[in-house]
Amino acid sequence: METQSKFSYYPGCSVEGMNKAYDKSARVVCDALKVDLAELNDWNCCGASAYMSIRELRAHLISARNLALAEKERKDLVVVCPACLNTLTKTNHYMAENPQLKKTIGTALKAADLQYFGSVKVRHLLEVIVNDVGENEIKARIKNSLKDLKVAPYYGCQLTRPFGEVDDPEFPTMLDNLLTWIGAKPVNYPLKAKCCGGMLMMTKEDVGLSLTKNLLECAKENGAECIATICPLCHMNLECYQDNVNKHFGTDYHIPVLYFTQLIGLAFGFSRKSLGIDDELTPSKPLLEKHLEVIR
Amino acid sequence: MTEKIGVYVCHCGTNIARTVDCKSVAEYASHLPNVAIARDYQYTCSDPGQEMIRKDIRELGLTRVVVASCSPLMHESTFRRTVSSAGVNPFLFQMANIREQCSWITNDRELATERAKAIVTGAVTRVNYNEPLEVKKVPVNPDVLVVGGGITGIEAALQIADSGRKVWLVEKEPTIGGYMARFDKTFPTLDCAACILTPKMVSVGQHQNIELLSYSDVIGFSGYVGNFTAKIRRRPRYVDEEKCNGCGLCEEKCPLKAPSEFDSGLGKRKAIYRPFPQAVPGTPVIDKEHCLYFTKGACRVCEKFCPKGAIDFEQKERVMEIPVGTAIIATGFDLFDAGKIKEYGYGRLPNVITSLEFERLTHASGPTAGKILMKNGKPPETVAIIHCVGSRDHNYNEYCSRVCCMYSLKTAHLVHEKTEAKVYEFYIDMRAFGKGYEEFYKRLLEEDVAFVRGRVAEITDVAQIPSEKGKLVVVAEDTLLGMVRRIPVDMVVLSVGLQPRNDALDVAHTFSISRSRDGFFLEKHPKLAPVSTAADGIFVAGACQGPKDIPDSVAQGGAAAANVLSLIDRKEVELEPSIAIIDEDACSGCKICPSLCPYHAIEFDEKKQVAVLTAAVCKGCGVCVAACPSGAIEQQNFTNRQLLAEVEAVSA
Amino acid sequence: MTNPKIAFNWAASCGGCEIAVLELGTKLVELKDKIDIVFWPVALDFKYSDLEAMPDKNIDVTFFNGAIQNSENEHLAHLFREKSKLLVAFGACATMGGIPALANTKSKQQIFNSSYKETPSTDNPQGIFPQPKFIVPEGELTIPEFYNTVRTLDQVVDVDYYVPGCPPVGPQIGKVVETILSGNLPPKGAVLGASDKSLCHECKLEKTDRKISKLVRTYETIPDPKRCLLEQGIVCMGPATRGGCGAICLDAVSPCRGCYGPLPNVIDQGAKMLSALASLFDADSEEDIQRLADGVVDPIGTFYRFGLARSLLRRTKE
Amino acid sequence: MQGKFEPKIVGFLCRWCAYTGADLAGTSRMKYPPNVNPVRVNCTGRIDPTLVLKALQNGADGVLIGGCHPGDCHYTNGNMKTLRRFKLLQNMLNQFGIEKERVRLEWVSASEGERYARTVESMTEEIRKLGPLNWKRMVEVIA
Repeated sequence: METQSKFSYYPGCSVEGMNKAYDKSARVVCDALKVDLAELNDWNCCGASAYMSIRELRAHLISARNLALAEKERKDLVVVCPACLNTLTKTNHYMAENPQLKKTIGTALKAADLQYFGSVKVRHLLEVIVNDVGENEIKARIKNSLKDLKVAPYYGCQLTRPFGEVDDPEFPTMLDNLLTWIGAKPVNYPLKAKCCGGMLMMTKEDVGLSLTKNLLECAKENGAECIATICPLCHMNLECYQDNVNKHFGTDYHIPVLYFTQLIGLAFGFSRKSLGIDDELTPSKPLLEKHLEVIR
Repeated sequence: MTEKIGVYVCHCGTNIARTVDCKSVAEYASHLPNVAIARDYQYTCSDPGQEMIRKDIRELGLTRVVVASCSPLMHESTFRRTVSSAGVNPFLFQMANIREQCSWITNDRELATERAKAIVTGAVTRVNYNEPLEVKKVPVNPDVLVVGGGITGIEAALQIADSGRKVWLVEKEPTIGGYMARFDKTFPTLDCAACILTPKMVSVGQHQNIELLSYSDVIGFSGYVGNFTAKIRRRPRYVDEEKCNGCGLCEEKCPLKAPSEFDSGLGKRKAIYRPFPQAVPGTPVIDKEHCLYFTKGACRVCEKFCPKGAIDFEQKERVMEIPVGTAIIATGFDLFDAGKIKEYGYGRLPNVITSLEFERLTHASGPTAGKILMKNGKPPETVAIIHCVGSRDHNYNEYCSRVCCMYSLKTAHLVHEKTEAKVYEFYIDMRAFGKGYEEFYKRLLEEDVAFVRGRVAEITDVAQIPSEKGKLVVVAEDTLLGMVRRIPVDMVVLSVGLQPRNDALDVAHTFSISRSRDGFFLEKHPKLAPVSTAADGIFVAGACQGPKDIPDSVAQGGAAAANVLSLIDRKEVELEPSIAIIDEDACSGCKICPSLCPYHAIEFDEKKQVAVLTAAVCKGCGVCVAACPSGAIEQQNFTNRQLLAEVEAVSA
Repeated sequence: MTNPKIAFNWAASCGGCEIAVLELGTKLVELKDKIDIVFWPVALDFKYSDLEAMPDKNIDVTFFNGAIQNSENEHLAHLFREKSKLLVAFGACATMGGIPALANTKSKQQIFNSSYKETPSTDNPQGIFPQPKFIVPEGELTIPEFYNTVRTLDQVVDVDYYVPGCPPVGPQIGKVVETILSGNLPPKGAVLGASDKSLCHECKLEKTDRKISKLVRTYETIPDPKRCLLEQGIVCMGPATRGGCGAICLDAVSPCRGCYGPLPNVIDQGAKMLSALASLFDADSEEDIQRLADGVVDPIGTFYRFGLARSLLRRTKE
Repeated sequence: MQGKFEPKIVGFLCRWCAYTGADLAGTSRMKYPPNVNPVRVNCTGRIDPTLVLKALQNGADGVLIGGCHPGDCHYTNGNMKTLRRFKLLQNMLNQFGIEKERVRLEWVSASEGERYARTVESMTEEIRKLGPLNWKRMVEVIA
């Protein structure tokens, strides 16, 4: 089949380091779905949500450079990290609505022989897979239906906020649908768009932990066997900090946390290794083996 | 030209004089061609002011008059009367607005005076070309159309009918009564809605002067003040209103149950039904969507049992045309769709209900026979009532829905009265503006309802502490304590706001009236003409003009009735004088104008090969005048010469 | 008794109006005994000096065709006004500026540039433009000064009657001449040789559905010879143009260009046609309306093809 | 007016919406440049393009046409006919070299005094920047 859609892929710094698995699985799945993700040539830091609030203009410049690069390639920009999505989209919006800013950034970009007219759309991979690829294409590729795998669909706070363009800001359903397409069972997960603790883990750990705990608890109570994430930071908080949560609250959570791309990959029959599974701190192996057996 | 023009520059106290040098404007005007006298005066609209004009007309033989003062919308008619009482045709008077659009908009005296001079020049130049006009009069058809059978429409219809006039009352639903019929108690007096409403409904049903057309809607409305024609579609009930005696046997025997709209889907009704026992008319209606005969082709049980043979499956939709002289629009409101606010969980969390659903719960003849119960059939131990749902909110409706504060208090009171439950009210501001309202608020404070000042952020069923398990947690910032509170409750009542009906735009088009920015129908003047509209002979009343409680709606119903009656008793109305006139000799028969007239006032006379205009139908928009490439159409009082003269004067 | 003295003159125009006089045909022969022609550039040889030599009001009627685009045109306008009892603006150019007045969409400089520099056929390396005065050994040469703005005859001198048309059609010319010779003259300023109703009045095409859903230019379509061209999306100036020509263009299923000028009650022919045309647009959304409006590719050339000098705005802004 | 150029704007206002809106602006004492000479008509549908051209030719620096919002026309759709004429007129004026800022069509409802005030404000400023139109003088330069 012909390549469906061509995009510039913006991995972002977070998947370069400890979230390699996200990047890995994303590429594998997109390749299978004929979504052409050509890594954006010479991309740089998105400007990062934190920097925005300290040196706004510079943050915009940094992020605008990526947009300019993408525009040069005449493709829309696909990101996997909602924070990048947020920052890049913000710059996009601000430049469109504030001619003065656009001018300033324009002159800055010129210094690097770049220019940005504002034609690039910044999109999250989840939304691309759900809206552009769609149900049929995905179902057509299922090899192992994840039958009965009860998953808590976790969106985090940044995919739909503040713009709410792709899904309902308070109660998104996109990931829920995707999960049903690959045969999993999304459980009722009222906290699906609530805060995971974010950076607080570094600054005010106890608060961060309590927020993460809420998420884990809610998932467990609704019978989830694992949590599906779309955000590297959420992933880290939920996954790596489970032990700290248990220590801190005397709880005993062992809920595997998987990227939605990994779940799709499994359903498509890719090996755990190729999807970067089994590197996680809260092992998903037992659960998955149980399931994949069920399927065999 | 031998015209003698009198110019009067009004100070309007200091309203104009503060920023406009009226003396110099008058002095300037006195040098304009054909101006015989130019004076400035304190209050030209005062009796002595008007007398001054009459005196000048008599003594100086003025032939035309210009008054430079406020907006013509304010005093044009006043001064037209003044001059005509002194024998000058009212249309030889011209008004120059140097207040609303001149003196009030700037503090720059120099500029304002300049502008005033220009505006006056415009009026003076124009008045030279004004032509005397006779205002035509046509009789007013005394029959009245009332659209909407809620409390407002009922009030209006009864008032008019009692005065001996005929009323056509059109209601969309199978019964009149509107929202009020679905309420339990009414604030602040807590008398039961049914007890005060049903008698009125009955008298509507029985009134000899009221022709009640339920289950019908107005699909067309044409003509002009005093002489409208309403086109009304009567949807088939499949029950003959003449024959039916309302015994209710058909309802009893009907095998099929469907969710009851009247009970907001909380209860059930049959496929042939009356929305509620006291419905007016008492004739049931067959719901085609559910009726077994219509869906499966078999059953007709109702037909078998009906002692009067009133069931008629063959009934067809009918369209009737009714001539009326005036119309009152009282189409009411829609409730805000609480499902839009996802974080409140309406539709997802079973015990989050709307205030209207609560009304049905607490209503003696409602689905729970008046018991306030949760979905699991148990009475709640704690209830939260949330104000301003969809109102005063940038994302939904920015306006205040006016009634929610008070009905929320009533809700609180009823919960308090009927259950042991602890009640929390989450409000932004408490608005108790009406008679007896503040007192009612006090009373509730004493009934130890817990008032939390703050807009609710979310309602969740996710517990964070054991005590929240199995509860609905209401999260809100208590702006008085300055802290975020999580209050676990069993039931949440959303006090949803009021908004324009979903068909408001169509109604506006049908009656060619305008809407204000929030989508409610626009009144002629917010203070001085609250129930009139820009369209003569068409009035609005009740919540279709903006959120209103029952007292205000009833008051407006009465006000609209009074307006209509005074129109009827005038017996005849004056026709728009500034209509188009076609000069048949100049018309080349290019057939461009007939297709443009929004009122089909222009027809093409194939024999004479010219366009002909029906004066009474023309409303004077002037579209044809501007379009006529032969310059064969003129608009009275807005002739090309008049407008050109004015434009030349003000642009020079 | 002496025959009335008649003069024709030819200013800024193609001269077609004078040729049109020949359309009188045999009538011309009859006329020749009834009138003395004292000036007629296209047919007979006269010199301006003959004219200047005449006593004032010596000519009974002058049929002046052409607009005023240079000092010579203006000089002659004044000269003929002095020498004639009646001065008739003859044809579209004299009455409304005509085709020459389309020059008012350009400045004198732009026109010179294109005629003496930019046109591919021009070889003018030093970029020399015509000079009103030029010294040669033999002395000073002069040519008329070219004006920046074209004017109608009555914008320069007082005019008694107007005969519209590009050119006025033969039969009408005959009528005009007769009326004037008959001696019982219409009120000053009257338009002669034209109807007081629009072309639609004499056009035979059927008017059925007065709507315009798209506009086409004549070369883009083969119109139905029975139906009103407007309804077929072809801009026809007929509705805003005086009849009298017999709708000859429409007989050839070619749209009216408006050469007979505005109707009696109309100040600005183009504005009226614009208003009528746009009113018929069958569109209510901003975009659709814009699309239709853009269908009139050259508004000035469409609505003022013959009348720009007589229009309210008269010319474009530089 | 210390030599400062004060644009002269002719405002054709429909009686039901724009004119009433303009009155409201005054009644609510909103301040805006007094540069508009209002000419009241029943409906913008009455505005013959001839009037607009006349104003511009005769010395106005700009023309404002104020009507009801689409769908709100007191005469059902007079404003739509205005919009149709306006678009075509704009195209033509553009060809005449008259900047589009000088001739504007604005929807102003009876309740939008603020909108009217702001419209006049911005229009006045834009035209102030463009400078006087002075059409008559421009035309009279013959040679």
